Amino acid sequence: MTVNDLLNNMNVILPLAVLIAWSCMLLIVDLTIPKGHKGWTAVMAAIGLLLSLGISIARFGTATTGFSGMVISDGFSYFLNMLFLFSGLAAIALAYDYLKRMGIERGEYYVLLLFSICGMMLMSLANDLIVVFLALELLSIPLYVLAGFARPRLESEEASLKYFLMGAFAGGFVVFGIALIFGATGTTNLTNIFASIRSDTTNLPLLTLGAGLILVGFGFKVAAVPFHMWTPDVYQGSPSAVTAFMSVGAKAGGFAALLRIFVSAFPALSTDLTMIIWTISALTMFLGNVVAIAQSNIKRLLAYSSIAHAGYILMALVPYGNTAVNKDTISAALFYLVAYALTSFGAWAVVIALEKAEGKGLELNDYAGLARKYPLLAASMAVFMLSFIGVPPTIGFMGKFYLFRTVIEGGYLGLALIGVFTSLISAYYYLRIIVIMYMREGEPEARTEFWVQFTAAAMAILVIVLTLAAQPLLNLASKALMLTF
Amino acid sequence: MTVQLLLFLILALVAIASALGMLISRNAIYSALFLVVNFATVAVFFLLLDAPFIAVAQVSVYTGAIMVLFLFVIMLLGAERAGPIQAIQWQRPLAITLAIILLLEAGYIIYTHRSLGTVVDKQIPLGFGSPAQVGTALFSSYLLPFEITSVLLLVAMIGAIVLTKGEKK
Amino acid sequence: MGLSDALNAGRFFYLVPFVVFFPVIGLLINITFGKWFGEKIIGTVACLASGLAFVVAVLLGIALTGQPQGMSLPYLNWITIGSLQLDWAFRVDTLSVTMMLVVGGVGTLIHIYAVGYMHDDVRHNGDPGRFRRFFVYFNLFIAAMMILVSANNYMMLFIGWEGVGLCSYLLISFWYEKGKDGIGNALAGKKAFIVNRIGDFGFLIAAFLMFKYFQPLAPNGIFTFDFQTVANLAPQVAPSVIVAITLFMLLGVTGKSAQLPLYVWLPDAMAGPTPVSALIHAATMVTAGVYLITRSHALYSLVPVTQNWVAIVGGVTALFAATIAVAQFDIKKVLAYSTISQLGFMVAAVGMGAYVAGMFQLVTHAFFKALLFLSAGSVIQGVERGEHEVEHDPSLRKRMKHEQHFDPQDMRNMGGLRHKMKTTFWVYVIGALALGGIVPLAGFWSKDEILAEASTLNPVVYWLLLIAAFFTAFYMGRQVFMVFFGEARSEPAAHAKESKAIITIPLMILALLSLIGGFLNFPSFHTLTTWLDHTVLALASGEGEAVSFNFVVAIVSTVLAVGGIVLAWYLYMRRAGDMQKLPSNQRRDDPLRSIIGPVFTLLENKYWVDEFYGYVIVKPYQWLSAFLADKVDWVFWHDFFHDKILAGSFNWVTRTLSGPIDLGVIDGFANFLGDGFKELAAQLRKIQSGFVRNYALSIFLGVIFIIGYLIIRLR
Amino acid sequence: MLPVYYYVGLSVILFTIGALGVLIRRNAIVIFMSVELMLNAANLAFVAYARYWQSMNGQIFVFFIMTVAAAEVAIGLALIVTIFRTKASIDVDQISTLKG
Amino acid sequence: MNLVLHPLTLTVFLPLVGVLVILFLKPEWKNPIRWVALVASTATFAISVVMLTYFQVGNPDMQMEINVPWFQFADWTISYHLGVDGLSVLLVMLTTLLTPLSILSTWTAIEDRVKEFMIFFLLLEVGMVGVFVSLDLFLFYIFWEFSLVPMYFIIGMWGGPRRMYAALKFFLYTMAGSILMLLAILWLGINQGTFSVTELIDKGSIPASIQFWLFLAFAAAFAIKVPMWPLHSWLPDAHVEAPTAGSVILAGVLLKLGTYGFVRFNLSMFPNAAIKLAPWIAGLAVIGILYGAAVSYAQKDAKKLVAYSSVSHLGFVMLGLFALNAQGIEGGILQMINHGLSTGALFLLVGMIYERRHTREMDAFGGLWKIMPIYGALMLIVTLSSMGLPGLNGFVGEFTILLGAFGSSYISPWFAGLAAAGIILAAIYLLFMFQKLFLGPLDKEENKILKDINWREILTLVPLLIFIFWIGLYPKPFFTIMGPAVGKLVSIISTAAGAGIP
Repeated sequence: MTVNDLLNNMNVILPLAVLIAWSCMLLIVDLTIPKGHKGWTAVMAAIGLLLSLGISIARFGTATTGFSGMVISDGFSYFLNMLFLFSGLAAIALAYDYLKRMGIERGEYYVLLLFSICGMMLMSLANDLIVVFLALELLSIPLYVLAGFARPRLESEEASLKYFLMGAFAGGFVVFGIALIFGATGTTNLTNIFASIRSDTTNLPLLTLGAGLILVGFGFKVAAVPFHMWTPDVYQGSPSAVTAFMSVGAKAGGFAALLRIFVSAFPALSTDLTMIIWTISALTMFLGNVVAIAQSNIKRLLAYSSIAHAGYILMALVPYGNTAVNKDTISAALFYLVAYALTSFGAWAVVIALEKAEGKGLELNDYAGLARKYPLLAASMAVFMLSFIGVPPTIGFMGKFYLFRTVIEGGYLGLALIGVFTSLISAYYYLRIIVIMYMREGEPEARTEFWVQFTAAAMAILVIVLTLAAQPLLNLASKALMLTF
Repeated sequence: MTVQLLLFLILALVAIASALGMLISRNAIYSALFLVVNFATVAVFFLLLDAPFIAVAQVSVYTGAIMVLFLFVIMLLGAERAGPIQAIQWQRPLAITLAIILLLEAGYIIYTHRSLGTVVDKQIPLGFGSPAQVGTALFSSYLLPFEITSVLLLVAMIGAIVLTKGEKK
Repeated sequence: MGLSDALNAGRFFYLVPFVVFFPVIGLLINITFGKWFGEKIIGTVACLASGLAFVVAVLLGIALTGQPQGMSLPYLNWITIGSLQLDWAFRVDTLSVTMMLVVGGVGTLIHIYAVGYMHDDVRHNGDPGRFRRFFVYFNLFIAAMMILVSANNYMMLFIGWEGVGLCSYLLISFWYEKGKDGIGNALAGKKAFIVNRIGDFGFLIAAFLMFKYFQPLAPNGIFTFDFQTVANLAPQVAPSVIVAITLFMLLGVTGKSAQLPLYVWLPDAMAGPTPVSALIHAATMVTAGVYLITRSHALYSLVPVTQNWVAIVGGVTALFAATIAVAQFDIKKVLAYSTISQLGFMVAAVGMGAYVAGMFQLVTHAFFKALLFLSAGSVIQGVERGEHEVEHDPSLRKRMKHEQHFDPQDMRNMGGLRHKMKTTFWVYVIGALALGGIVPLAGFWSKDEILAEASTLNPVVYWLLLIAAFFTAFYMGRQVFMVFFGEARSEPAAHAKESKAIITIPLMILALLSLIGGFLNFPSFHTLTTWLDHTVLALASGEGEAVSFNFVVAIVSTVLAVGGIVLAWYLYMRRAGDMQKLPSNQRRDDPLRSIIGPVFTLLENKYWVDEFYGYVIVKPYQWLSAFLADKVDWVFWHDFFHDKILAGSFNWVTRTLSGPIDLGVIDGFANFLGDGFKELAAQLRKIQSGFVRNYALSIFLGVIFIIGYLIIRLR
Repeated sequence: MLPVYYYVGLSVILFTIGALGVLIRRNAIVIFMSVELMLNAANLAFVAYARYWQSMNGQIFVFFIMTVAAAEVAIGLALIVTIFRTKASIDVDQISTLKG
Repeated sequence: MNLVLHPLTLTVFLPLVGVLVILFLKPEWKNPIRWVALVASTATFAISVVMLTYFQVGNPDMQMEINVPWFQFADWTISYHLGVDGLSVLLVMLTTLLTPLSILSTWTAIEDRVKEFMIFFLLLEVGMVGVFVSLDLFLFYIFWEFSLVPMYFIIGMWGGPRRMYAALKFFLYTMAGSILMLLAILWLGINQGTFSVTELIDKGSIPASIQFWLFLAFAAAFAIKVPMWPLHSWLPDAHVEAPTAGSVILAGVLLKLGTYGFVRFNLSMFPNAAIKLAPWIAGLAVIGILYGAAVSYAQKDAKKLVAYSSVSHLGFVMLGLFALNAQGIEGGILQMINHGLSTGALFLLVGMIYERRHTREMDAFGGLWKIMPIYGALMLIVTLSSMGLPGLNGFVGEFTILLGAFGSSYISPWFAGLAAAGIILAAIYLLFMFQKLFLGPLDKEENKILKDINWREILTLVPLLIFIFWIGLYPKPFFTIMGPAVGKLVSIISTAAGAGIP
């Protein structure tokens, strides 16, 4: 590999390369920033993200492979890159004040955040199971640390440990699954796997089992039932700013892998796998939404909500083997991810605004009377809740609309019915939050820190505006195609 | 053939026994030591399977570095035995049952699909699995993963520091 | 062009909307400006409104003499939907104008009377402000009644039909805070409205049937409900349909004209001020049913089955009500049952096809029954004035029986009034004789014509009516004797005062009409017959109308009438006098009670029909609606089914699986989706034990299931 | 060479024992070691298949798995040490304050 | 007429201007906020009147259509597609009329969080009008669901003691129905390739067997909204707890969204299924009529009584619509208007007394007419209108409905016959209410000091009364407006019937 080759290959992953370089640099620069001024690290990190985001946007629409087919940068990966980078920005905005308030402000926070984003971006670029695996670890390891960032708070440490142990456990299944796939096809490259299935030299049962185990691993990452159980504990225990990032970034990363692997390598296995995904999706939607009803802690509630939403996105994956609709499968899932990301960040912003030190201010009852005292905050939260339910004119509705369309088009009306039914159940607990904010009296206390408020307001506006002017985002999602063969 | 089989069976027995030993030992140190035995056995398998570099790496990285680290931490914490509280008694029998089910499932699959695994021995290319080949692969087609690994280790380092660095109050 | 030309050319027909407009204008004036008017102006406006309507009616009548076939006058399109076209259209013909004349004429007289009557009444009842409201209602009634009689189609007629019902409701409950328990009047009004609604239900069904079966035959396929079209098309429609239509219409008639089985509202309707009873519940509104059947003669004549039913209903009602009237003590209740009975006569007549006889009775009855009611009003006010005087004279007051509230309408509290209220007495006697059917008063001729028809057409009805006629004479005699003769039976009666001229003059006019009204259709002249022939006989089969005066019938009925009066005299002059001599504990309030005892009680209690309806219809419905509302809708449907089962369909599952658990975490609000799902949620969240090994187990389970599933799939 | 399923069978057995370790042991370190055993089992399968397909890919993969495992161990042990400082225990059953 | 200054666009979105202005007002400036809301909604009414002048009577098709692509959804085009025809224009007018009146009625009744209230109220108007004029299924669905939200807040924030429960129930019930409709809409989009209502109707290419299921899915949404028996359970809760203005709009307009949906979608797009299911729907409608009437009679709370009466009245509407002939459908549509006017007025009236006495238990009243003569008179007129007295609006609607149902070739005349009995029952419960409130002696001390209604309150009622009389005496203009469109609908149905379904 000549230098020229190397440069060309680096060019393929330019946004990622830039971000990795920036992160390493930030690690060093951070040493020079005195304690108490770590805001500058945040700013720097944001600049890095923006830089990478700029490149991604500029590159959107191109499609090439690189590093001997290890990575593939296409519409799909750029779209997800943008989403990850955007999540990173939002996460920084949320963390900026939060870390100070909680007394855990350290420069490494931003560095780790950036590395985790690198992992996510790598995930979206991956075209080889090796890269997938590495990306998974690169994504996860910083998150394990971030989850425990509020140490020595026991909850934070517990969250971290649970996340770590479960992550490692699930990682074991992924690895074994990859082993089986390798055993079945003799390759770990997705393109080659696809080709080998075609050429009939494959041990299909083995491959299917391998795919099943991969599903377990990434099901864990996206928090699908029954691999979801870490989610509420980890979401609750982690610092809220981390949780916000985790609930969007990690999930999106998991879906990036699932979509990439299943759509580009395993369409032939869909007859066997569809039913499994169907069931997981249905269980996830149901369980997530039902158990959320019983929650009184807002973070746990949002955790279950995030589980439920994983179920919705999984719905899009169900008809992935149907060539007539798998284009929509990706677009719908991506669109929903965006919708979910916007809404979720907004909701977490409100949570963060109300959170007090030592984990106070997280009970639902602490939200009573919010509408009277902080009308804008409450209004934003109401918008997010409605978006989570899927009430127009919020982007959550658009996302569901697109999803259900894909599912019905794929011929899974039953699943769509479960989807709408569970979103009805979900209305119950989302509305409860609105009820508490608007219809109960109380004396809530919220921080009026700029970036948190800004995030909440901006997300609320985006949630509505991107519905009414949905065309650009829809276009983007529909152009987020995978380079297929 | 039979020699190979015999060797395999003996090694397999050792591997399984040591794994079970790790599972059953009350004392965490014993567990760690059983695991060392297990890893070493597996390294032998690697050698048998024409993967000398991996076998060496297994012994040095796993058996050597990682397991020592484990033992070190166990000693450091002095937490070789868990307390007597058993909160979820039902978990153990259920887990064992499930594990047996999993094994049965796996056994069934392997048994029914065994023909797919018996390909006639082909001539192994020269130097298969040698450090040279591994090195070449790592720096050509596997360049990116290799580099990512470095980042990963960096992150792990930072992480470990962040997690353990003392708080200045 | 002179007036007579205009009349002959039928130009005056175009005035017909004004029979409606004048009263409407009157009521609008009184609503809008009445606040600033005194009673005199309000009264004048109202009387003028009614009077002008009458003038228009007269003009129309005169015009009809020139063009007796009349005309229909479409005024405004009301509803047009596809094949349905309903117009505000007026009908000028001899029948409608007859009704207009009655309504306008009697109406105006009663208006005038009411100005005097209500002046005292509002003061007696303690709310002078309601004077205006009364006349607004009254004008509204005239308007509605005019709509009813001048309509050219069934649906416009129905507007008037329900409109008069509304006015009836409003006027019955005029003193809505009075009556039994303070709510009696309001309840009476409600009863009237609802019972009428039952009748209206019949009317509506008849209209629907008409539309369904007549519309396809209608010219251009557009059905207008107008009388002429219906009459023309009727022969082409299956007789069974006509039977259904006419029977449902009969249900409407029994409601409005207080026939069996829906007559129950009319006696209660006496709760309204007396002019109301006179105008609405005697002279005009209640005869609407008779008018309706006459209007629909083309239908009824086609189906003898229905005709028979109508006649039987009329005949039985006539007798039934007459018997009840015998045992009533309230001066107005007697007249009310008498009205029902007389309406029975009319219905029987039109049922037999004797439309002219029915209409004749309608007209004369309007005169004398209005007279009777108004006179009764005069009596009541006279007694009230007496009461007032007694109240203000301490010496007299002591002699008042104070055990119970004094009822100025109870005939047992009257007696000897002929000296106190001379004019009233004389006009009352004229009215009573007319009603009793004594030659040569109006009632005699009309009733005789009906009886004569019945004798040839329907013997059963004839006998029913004949016996009813006897009772009629008897109870009128009883009333006159109880009220005007003998000794005053209470202090107020002893101090009763005659009414003012504004009250007595209308009475005298009506008395005059009652005297001479019979000449409208005097045998061998048959003025009314000829007059109505233009409208009615032109289509009717013609049988019966030609029956001439029957001397035998006339003599029999006269003998019975006189007999009734004599019997009344015997009982209430002779026996009553004897009774006064008995010790008070043996004294009966009515001589007849001592003779027929239990039967009298039965009659006094009106055969307990109200109670019967109460137990069979009202109570069950109240129970049903309470049951539906409380048990079915709320407890079962709302709380149980919707809130528990439907929303929480998993309730049962979780309960059976885990037994009921108490969930302390969730507060009590919005428990509806809850219970079920919340319990499920609570169960499921228990899985989330916090033990990381459990979580691993869950993942492991997932793996095993996936592999298991794939094994099955891949086999 | 023996048929590859011999090795895969062994790998599965080891993997299951590893998984079982996670499920039934309460000592966080032992659980973590069990995870390592699972990874090791996967490695065995990889190498066996690499031999079977005569492809270096499998061996390279094992190399990466080992590296990752090392990274994980660094984080994992650091975490365990940290939590031990706070809680003075590494019994995972006692680390269960977050639940529901 | 361009996109923005198009009369329909203006009618739908003008209240948003009010919302924007109110957003910039301080919450303490209660009166200015009220005035802005009132002006905005009145202006909307004015605009809708202007819109009406553009409306060509006699044209059966969509008018003032505006059809601009909004966005592409994969291969679907979602359009900003608005239009009115005879079926919807009157309902738009009803909405724009009732909104300012409701706002006027809250002048003194709502003192808490006036700003939020007015914002939600104006947003509600946007949603409701939007539902009536949108001709794109997607757009329709957006407005449909959106109209839920402000109402949810209005009930939940300004309602009675159990308001949260009622609000939640209202939301969840209506949403439960509409999610099925969403699936049906998606199905249509997938299999018919368009969301344009007009196009779908004109094509008429939905197979009869599928129509059945689509019909049911749409009907689920609409039937809950109407609400048809037995899905009415949310209604009494919502009405009893909602503030007066909320009830007025809820009964006056929101319920009409359901019946309108039946006309616009179920009858027009799935005529075959409509014919097949007509007897079933009519049966439920009749049960609703009788059941609602019976249950009303047993109520002790005046508002609850009126709420249940809606079940009965809407039963008439449904019966009319599923008579599937001109009389029935026109009657049904007119009855929607009538119910909006009469029941809206009834809720206003009950609200007025509630504002004075803070109770609606009918036993707490009696003899009010004596001290509140104007109030009593107005109540009487409205009551009579509600029970269908000829000469007032209710009768015209009910009569034409029953006539249509009786003459319908799709449903048995027995339905109409039984429904006609509902007219008797209506008189019973309405007169009962009137009697309990106004008649009888004025024997409660706390009632003796009540003041008659003031000019503002009269002003809120007068427009309704004008229409009550107008429709009662001269309904022709209303029928003329809807006539051609209904004619077209009827011909669609009869074509479907003629095409022969088994």
